Amino acid sequence: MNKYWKSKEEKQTETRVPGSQANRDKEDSSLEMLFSDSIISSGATRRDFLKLFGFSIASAAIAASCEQPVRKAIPYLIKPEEITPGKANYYASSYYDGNDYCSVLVKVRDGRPIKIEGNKLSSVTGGGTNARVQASVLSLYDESRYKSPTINGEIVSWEEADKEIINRLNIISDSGKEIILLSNTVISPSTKAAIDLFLKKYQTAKHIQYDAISASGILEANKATFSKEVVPSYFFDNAEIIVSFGADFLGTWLSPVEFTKQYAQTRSLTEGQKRISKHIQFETNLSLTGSNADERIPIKPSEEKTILANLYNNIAPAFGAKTFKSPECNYNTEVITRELIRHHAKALVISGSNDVQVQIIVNAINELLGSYGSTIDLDNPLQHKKGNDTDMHNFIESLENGNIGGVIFYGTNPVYDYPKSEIIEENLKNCDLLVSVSTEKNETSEACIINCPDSHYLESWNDFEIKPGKYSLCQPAIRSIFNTRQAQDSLLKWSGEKKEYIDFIKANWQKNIYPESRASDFFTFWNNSLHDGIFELKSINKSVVTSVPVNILESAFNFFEKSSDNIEIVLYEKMSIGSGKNANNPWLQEMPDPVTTAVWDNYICISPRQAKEKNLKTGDLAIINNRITIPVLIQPGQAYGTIAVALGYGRKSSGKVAEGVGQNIVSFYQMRNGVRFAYDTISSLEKAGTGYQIAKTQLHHSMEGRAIIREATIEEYLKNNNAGNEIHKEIEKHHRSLYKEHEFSGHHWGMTIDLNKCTGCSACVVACMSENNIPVVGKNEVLRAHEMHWIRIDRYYKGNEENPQTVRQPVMCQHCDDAPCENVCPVAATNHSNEGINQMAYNRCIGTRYCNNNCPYKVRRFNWFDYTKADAIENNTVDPAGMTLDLKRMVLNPDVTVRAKGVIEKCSFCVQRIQEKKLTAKLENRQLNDGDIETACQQACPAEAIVFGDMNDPESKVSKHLKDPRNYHLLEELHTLPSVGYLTRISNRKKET
Amino acid sequence: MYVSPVRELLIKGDKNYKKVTNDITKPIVNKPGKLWFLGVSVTSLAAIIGLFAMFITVRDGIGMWGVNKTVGWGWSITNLVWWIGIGHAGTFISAILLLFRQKWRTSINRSAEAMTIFAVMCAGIFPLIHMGRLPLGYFILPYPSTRQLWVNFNSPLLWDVFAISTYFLVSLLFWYMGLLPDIATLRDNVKNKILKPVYKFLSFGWTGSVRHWSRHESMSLILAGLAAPLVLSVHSIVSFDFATSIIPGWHTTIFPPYFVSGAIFSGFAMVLTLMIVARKTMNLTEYITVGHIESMNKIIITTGSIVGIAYITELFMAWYSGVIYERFTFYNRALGPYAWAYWIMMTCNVISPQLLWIRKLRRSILFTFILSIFINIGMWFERFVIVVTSLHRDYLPSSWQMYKPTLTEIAIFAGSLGIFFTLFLLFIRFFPVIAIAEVKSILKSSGEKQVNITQNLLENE
Amino acid sequence: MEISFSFTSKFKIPVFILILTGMATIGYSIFVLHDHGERFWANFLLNNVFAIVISLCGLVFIAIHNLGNSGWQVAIQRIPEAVSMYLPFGSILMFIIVISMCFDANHLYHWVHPEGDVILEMKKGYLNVPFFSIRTLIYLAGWTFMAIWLRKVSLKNDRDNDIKYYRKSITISAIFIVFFAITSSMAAWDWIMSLEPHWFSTLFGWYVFSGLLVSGVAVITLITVLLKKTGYMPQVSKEHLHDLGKYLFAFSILWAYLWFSQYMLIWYGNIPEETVYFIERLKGFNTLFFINLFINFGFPFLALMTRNSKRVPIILALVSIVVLIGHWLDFYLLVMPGTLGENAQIGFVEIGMTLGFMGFFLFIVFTALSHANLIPVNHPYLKESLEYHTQY
Amino acid sequence: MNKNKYLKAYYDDDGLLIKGLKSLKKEGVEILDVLTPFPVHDIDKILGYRRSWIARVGFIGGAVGAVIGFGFQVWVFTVDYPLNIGGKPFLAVPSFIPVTFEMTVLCAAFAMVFAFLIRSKIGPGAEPFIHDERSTDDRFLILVGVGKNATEETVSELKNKISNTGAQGIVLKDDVELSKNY
Repeated sequence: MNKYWKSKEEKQTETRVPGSQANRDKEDSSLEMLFSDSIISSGATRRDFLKLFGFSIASAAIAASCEQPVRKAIPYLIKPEEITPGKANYYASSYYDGNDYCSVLVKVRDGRPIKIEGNKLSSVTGGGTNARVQASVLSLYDESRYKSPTINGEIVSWEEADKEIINRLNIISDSGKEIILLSNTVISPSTKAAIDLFLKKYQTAKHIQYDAISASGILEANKATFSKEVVPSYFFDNAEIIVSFGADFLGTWLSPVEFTKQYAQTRSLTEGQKRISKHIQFETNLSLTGSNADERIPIKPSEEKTILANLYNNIAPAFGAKTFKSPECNYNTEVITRELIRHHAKALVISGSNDVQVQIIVNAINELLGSYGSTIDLDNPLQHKKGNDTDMHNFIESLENGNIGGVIFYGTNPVYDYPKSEIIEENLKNCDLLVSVSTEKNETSEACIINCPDSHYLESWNDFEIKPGKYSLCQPAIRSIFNTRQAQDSLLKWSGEKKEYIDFIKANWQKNIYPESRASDFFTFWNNSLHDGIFELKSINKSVVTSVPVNILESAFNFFEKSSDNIEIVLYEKMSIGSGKNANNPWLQEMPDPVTTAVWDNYICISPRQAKEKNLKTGDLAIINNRITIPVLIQPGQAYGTIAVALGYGRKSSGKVAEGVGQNIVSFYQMRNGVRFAYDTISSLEKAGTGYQIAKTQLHHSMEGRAIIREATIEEYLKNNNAGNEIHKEIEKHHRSLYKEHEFSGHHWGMTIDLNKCTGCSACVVACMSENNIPVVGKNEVLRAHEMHWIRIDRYYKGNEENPQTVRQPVMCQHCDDAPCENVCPVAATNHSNEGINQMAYNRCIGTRYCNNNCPYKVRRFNWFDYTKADAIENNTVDPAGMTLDLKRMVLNPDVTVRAKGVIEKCSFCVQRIQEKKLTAKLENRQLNDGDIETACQQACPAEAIVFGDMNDPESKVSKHLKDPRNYHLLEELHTLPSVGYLTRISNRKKET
Repeated sequence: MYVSPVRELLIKGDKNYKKVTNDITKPIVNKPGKLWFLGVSVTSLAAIIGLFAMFITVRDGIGMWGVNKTVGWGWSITNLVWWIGIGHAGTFISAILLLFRQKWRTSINRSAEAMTIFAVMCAGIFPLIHMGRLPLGYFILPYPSTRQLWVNFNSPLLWDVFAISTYFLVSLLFWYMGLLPDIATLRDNVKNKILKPVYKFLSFGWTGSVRHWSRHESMSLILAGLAAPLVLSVHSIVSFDFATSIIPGWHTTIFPPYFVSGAIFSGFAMVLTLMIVARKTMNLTEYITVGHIESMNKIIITTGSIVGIAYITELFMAWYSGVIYERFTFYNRALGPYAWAYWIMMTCNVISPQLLWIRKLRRSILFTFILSIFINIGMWFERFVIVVTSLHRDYLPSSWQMYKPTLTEIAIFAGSLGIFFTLFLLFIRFFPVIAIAEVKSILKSSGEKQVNITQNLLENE
Repeated sequence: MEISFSFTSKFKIPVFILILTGMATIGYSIFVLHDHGERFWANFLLNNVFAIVISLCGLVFIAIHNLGNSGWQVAIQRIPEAVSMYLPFGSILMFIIVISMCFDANHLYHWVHPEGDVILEMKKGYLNVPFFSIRTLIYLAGWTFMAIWLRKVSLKNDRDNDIKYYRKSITISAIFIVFFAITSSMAAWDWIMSLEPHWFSTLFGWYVFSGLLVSGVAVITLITVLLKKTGYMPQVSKEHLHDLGKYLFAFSILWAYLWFSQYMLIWYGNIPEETVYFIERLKGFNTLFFINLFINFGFPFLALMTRNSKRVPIILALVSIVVLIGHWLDFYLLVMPGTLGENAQIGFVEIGMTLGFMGFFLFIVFTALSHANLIPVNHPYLKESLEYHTQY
Repeated sequence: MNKNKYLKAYYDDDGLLIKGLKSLKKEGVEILDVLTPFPVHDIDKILGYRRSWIARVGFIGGAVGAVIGFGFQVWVFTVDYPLNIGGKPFLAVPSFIPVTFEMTVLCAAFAMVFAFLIRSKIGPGAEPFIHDERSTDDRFLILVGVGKNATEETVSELKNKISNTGAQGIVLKDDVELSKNY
């Protein structure tokens, strides 16, 4: 029964010698004691949990036992080679949820996946992650997941479910009605093969790919212009000028982890670069990308095409191309034109629009500039986002026409996230077979007759090909916690295939992929690929494309929306919640939006001017089109004449966390010929109430003229490499102390954060929550400024509030060597380690909060309530997100103490990681190398903005960064001697006058 | 000793020693009135509500309060400092005025000391319950623990532990030692069968022997000498809680003397509030005369002006320092979201006491009573302003927050008032409000009818 | 009860010797030393402000006792009155500094030239020569006026026995104390703290004030003992000395308390903009720094702890002298690091000029003493004072 | 009359008491004790009591407190468990002053109070010998020793002397209980 999933599938090493009968009984009874109802009902503590692991009992047993009593538990006599209790194993895997792809390492501790890290071997994501990927491990332990197959809500066995499904499939197939397999874009070759088997088996079956966030416009445009229906790869790192029209490529657009990595390279100045890219963003709502742009122009979404058309017309003559008639636009594109032409092949113009005509113009511009083959690659396209809106539209039509006999929803949730959800829901009732194959509970699965719950990706085998030749594998890190089966196995079963999916993948790889490798034998090839998590072939050379056919281009110019005074609504994705698929993840809900800093909500973003005109203020409620009432948040930078509302909220059936949070806004998608446009004109926006509270973690948005985030333009920087940071030298000169500084003879840990690389994506915030067992406190507590994050992204606005400049700064404990907090703790619970770490002894803390008051950075966090159920007093837990359920507690990192009520906590520089690596180095009898230790935030950062290391080692990267003229310390004039340095932000804008 | 006829008499009316005893012990010997029972029921109800709110706080966590990530201390520490401040009048009167030979202190010192002790008790509640983990509060004591860890002697909060407990104990000693002769008087005057043995026990066997008196006097004097710097030290150390930090608005060197002055200011205001009521209800107007009230008002105006000058000094220095954070903090105090608190503080503490320059108002009991309540409020707001406005907007604007108290906090504050007044009501019921022996000792020199006798006696020598 | 002090040659000769020493040193420091008069100006400022402070304490002494309805001090009241008579002369000397500042003839205050210094530019609204001069004028004129007024009322009472003079002197005292409360701190900021114009401390004014109390009481005590020993003050008993001794003891503790408060808070915060003050003093002046602490706190604390030492004139006088030297050193530490900095030293010039100022000061005080009855005969509390004895 | 006896002389005014006491003392009468409802100054001088040494006890107490207070902190922070706290030196003297001061005052105060109670043989539950209930109210008592061998004559002579000083009443008492107290 016990299964150990390792990178190598060496089942023969899983030697288990059962103990004697007597022993077994003893063990059993101990276990039973641990898991007896009385203990569970009294809330097994983490200590009990660890005690359990003292028996070296496999996690799967425990996982299962949360739901049912253990029947057999067999102690190790000879433990499996790779498993050392108390030591984590890392398994390479891949994350793909139909929207985001990321190659990852899964940290498994005592049988439980507890943390996701980026896989540095991947050429696509390169070790970066984003918040959603970081948070995905928590979804594994989501108690609202389906726990077994059901028919009409009744629990059945897999055999029964399969029998029923196959039976009905055959009937429908025989009747000639269509069977639709509605999935997200499938990027797994083996899954595709499995689907093919399925389609082959059932003649009327059709596979439709549906992406909740669609890139249909790009697909169609590329098909029209270059006859390639693909989403190209982009190379921001090659771009010297980036002009983006509403594409939030650092946050949510296509492949943000990859793009952030590339983008950060163009912003790096630490390796002696003399140039950074120029980034111009036209957009409606202030996005993460827009807030990082050198120049940002707020526009109405309907203006986008006009501006692009003008831009094309300006550029075209320079390349001898034909111009077309277009309306005038309010924005003068000449400067951009000049810049684009100057950088030509090093330029990149992108648009997030789903309008094929817009994308055609974009393609034409890029083609003229010569970006194809340089910053855009059509030959190694991104494989996800292949869902074509028209297909989906046709599917709905067929559904309405009653042509469809059965639908299998594989990971899709159109009842929630498709604009015409009520039509779908209504017509689904006419189908004979409705199967949901979904990892999480959702609105569509609730509408289905049969539920065949999919395993979580951490419980599944899979393979992916995100770009041609860029393969990666997904392997289970834990046995299925519930009675779930991964979708591919289901498909294979229904197709009549006997093989298990893992064998199916292997066979597929052996046949199709192995031949391309140079490995000596398949076994080695497979093992290596599994170990690395990836197998990558060299990319096909990027080719230059032929020019866009004139007639196609002309047709793109044939329709322009008339500008009107009507307010336009934009539907945007939040960094955290996205399309809403992961909305039930408390970590994501609690992650402050990097732009608004709000949590646990969506709202109308409205420009200050517009709000004034409409007599609205933050916290008012407004009704849109007399249909939907949403709270208002005044958002500087929101284009005047527009409002923006985030998708992904208002979930109806998703589990406790997301239900009732925010409003579902998908009905505001504009449908044009079946294509979803994420904006529309609204007919009315009226105030409908007041007094709503939006929980924001930051209330004040101005730096008040303080040198908190230091900035300069690239011009200034090139003239003077401490531009914007002149004060640093001055302050250092005056650094004097009344007492001698303590010396750190061994290590002296330090960190630097490159503000030029940091985009504010908040992957670090979630990574830190995951690594350090940070409690989720819920909206009410955040409203009371009780949030617990150890690292936060400070965001300030400067300048014109209609279009402010945005600057960001991650702030965590600065580990000051002259720490004001340490001085004042009456019980010495916080003091300085001999390696320069400001450490907290939670056990010692009595919770006076004096340290927090005296911390000028306000990075200390107090456990206001018993958020973790670690308190000695019972029945006082405040846990709105169910984080103290036994199941969710599985995600806790056993290396980090769970803090009790009344205790101060804060960033520890991931001291557990430092200790671990020090120990490893010691065991390996070597010096600790620079870069061995990575803090959780650093590991998660796709931009590599965070560097951690030993300041006593002059060769370490952190030492070098600290010597960089751009380096400064936050509030350094206070002589707190922080161990965290910040590198000034250098923007590529013109110097302000 | 010769007393110039220019001086105002301290005890009015036709008095002799017996009458003094009777006047002062009357409330103890007689049955308490309805008013007293009404008072005790109201205050003890408040105390019970407060205790319940404290229980809730300890059980559920500090989250029951409005404090947050930015403003870590709210009403709790405001109340602590306020109560400690009030607790300064008693010892100031007994110790420093004793050293300065201000005879008028004899009529008010006993109750002021009692008030001190009760106020310090109330104050002591707050540092305890503001701890996140009260059950582990004993960590704050330097006892040899199994982890061999001591406390942090660098922490002002630890100094507080020593300062407040020392102050409480020494004040208690001082008060009780002074009370001994009066308890003996009660022992010999009370007829009640239950109370008499209690007083007998409490009187420590005091008989009034001259040897005892002699030692008692020199001990009291040195205790006063010790208590005087102790008074200064306690509020100085409380001020260190703030002044040692690096938060603008907290970190300023003037805090120690300014806090001491403010403490005496608020303490006298509370003494006045209590005494003006007590002298009327307990028929002690001849002992606590308008002259006494005027003397206290003079202390009020002195300390109030010192406090006012300190406010202005801070304000000016914030500007003069040229430090943007300092400047902002004071700008924010005066014009920010908590400006109302600042201006309440300014009005009550700086502006209103200036009216006392007018002799007529200084000697008006009604005005003094109203003013004393104003000052109590003003001094509470002073601490609120210091604690909250400094914290809520400090260095990084990203962390700026507002603070609003919750019902729990309000209940705890009300509870502390309840506890205080309950104890005080019990005190006036069971112990003499005025130091009997001390009043007797000045009766001849400063009493209305005895002046001539004293002169004769001395002149005959 | 008429006792009058005659400023005879017994007193005059030493006083003139002191004055001559001072003149000689001033001549030396101006004409022989080639330091653009820096040392002269620094010492001039130091000694004159110190003398003003002592003189001011005489006024404060009277005012506080008047307001406190105190009686015991009446027997010695003429001494603080005489001490306060230095104020007009000290004011004139102070204005020599102010006038020379107007002509940029001394370099005591760096803020006179704020150009290029961001922080000084920020403070320009306050720290500028005209405003500084006006403020100095207000302080000095106010103090001088009230000192003369108070003394006049007191002397009038000698001739005319009427309680109204006592009442009037209380009114003057009240006005003075209010004026003083504000101006004393400001004067300390202006004259001393602004020598290091970047540095600031809210406590500074009160710290200087506590030094004023100690050194003023020391001077009053010394003159009392001197006059008693020379037979001019038979009315002064041990009880009076005891009280003066208690003042000296208590004010020394008060000074130490304020010193500690200021030092500890800055030490604790360790913010460079504040610590720079003490770092400078611990760097070049570290011996003096600790001597200062001992001589002004440790010594008087230990010496005056017992009852007896406060009642023996010789011990009291000795302690007073030591404390006076101590507070001169304290002033030296306040003034010198900001003016002469590393060039500061206690040498011929310092001692000579100090002696000179001492002579000048004593000359004025003795002259003032000789112009009035040593006993304010009609003071309503005189009898209390004469019959004064304490139980403790 | 072999037992020790004493006389209780009553006065109702402290002026008379002092006058009487002075003349009795002048005449060499043995004065055992004086009871007064409030401290009457100069009695101790008239009776020739030395100044109390309680101040010295206080000083010693305070000195011990100071040494323990300061020494303990130094020992903890430099010898027993040095911790780097906020970069402050281990021997952070300014930080140690407040606790030292408080310890000084605390020890001095307690030392004095205990010394006072012990020396005066009073304390919680001490059994007082009450000569007259009004001696804590408005009566002043002089206890005059009569001596073992006093005859009735000497007693009445003594009584005369006392009543000449203005005493309001004189009572002769055996000193059985009194001897317990002195």
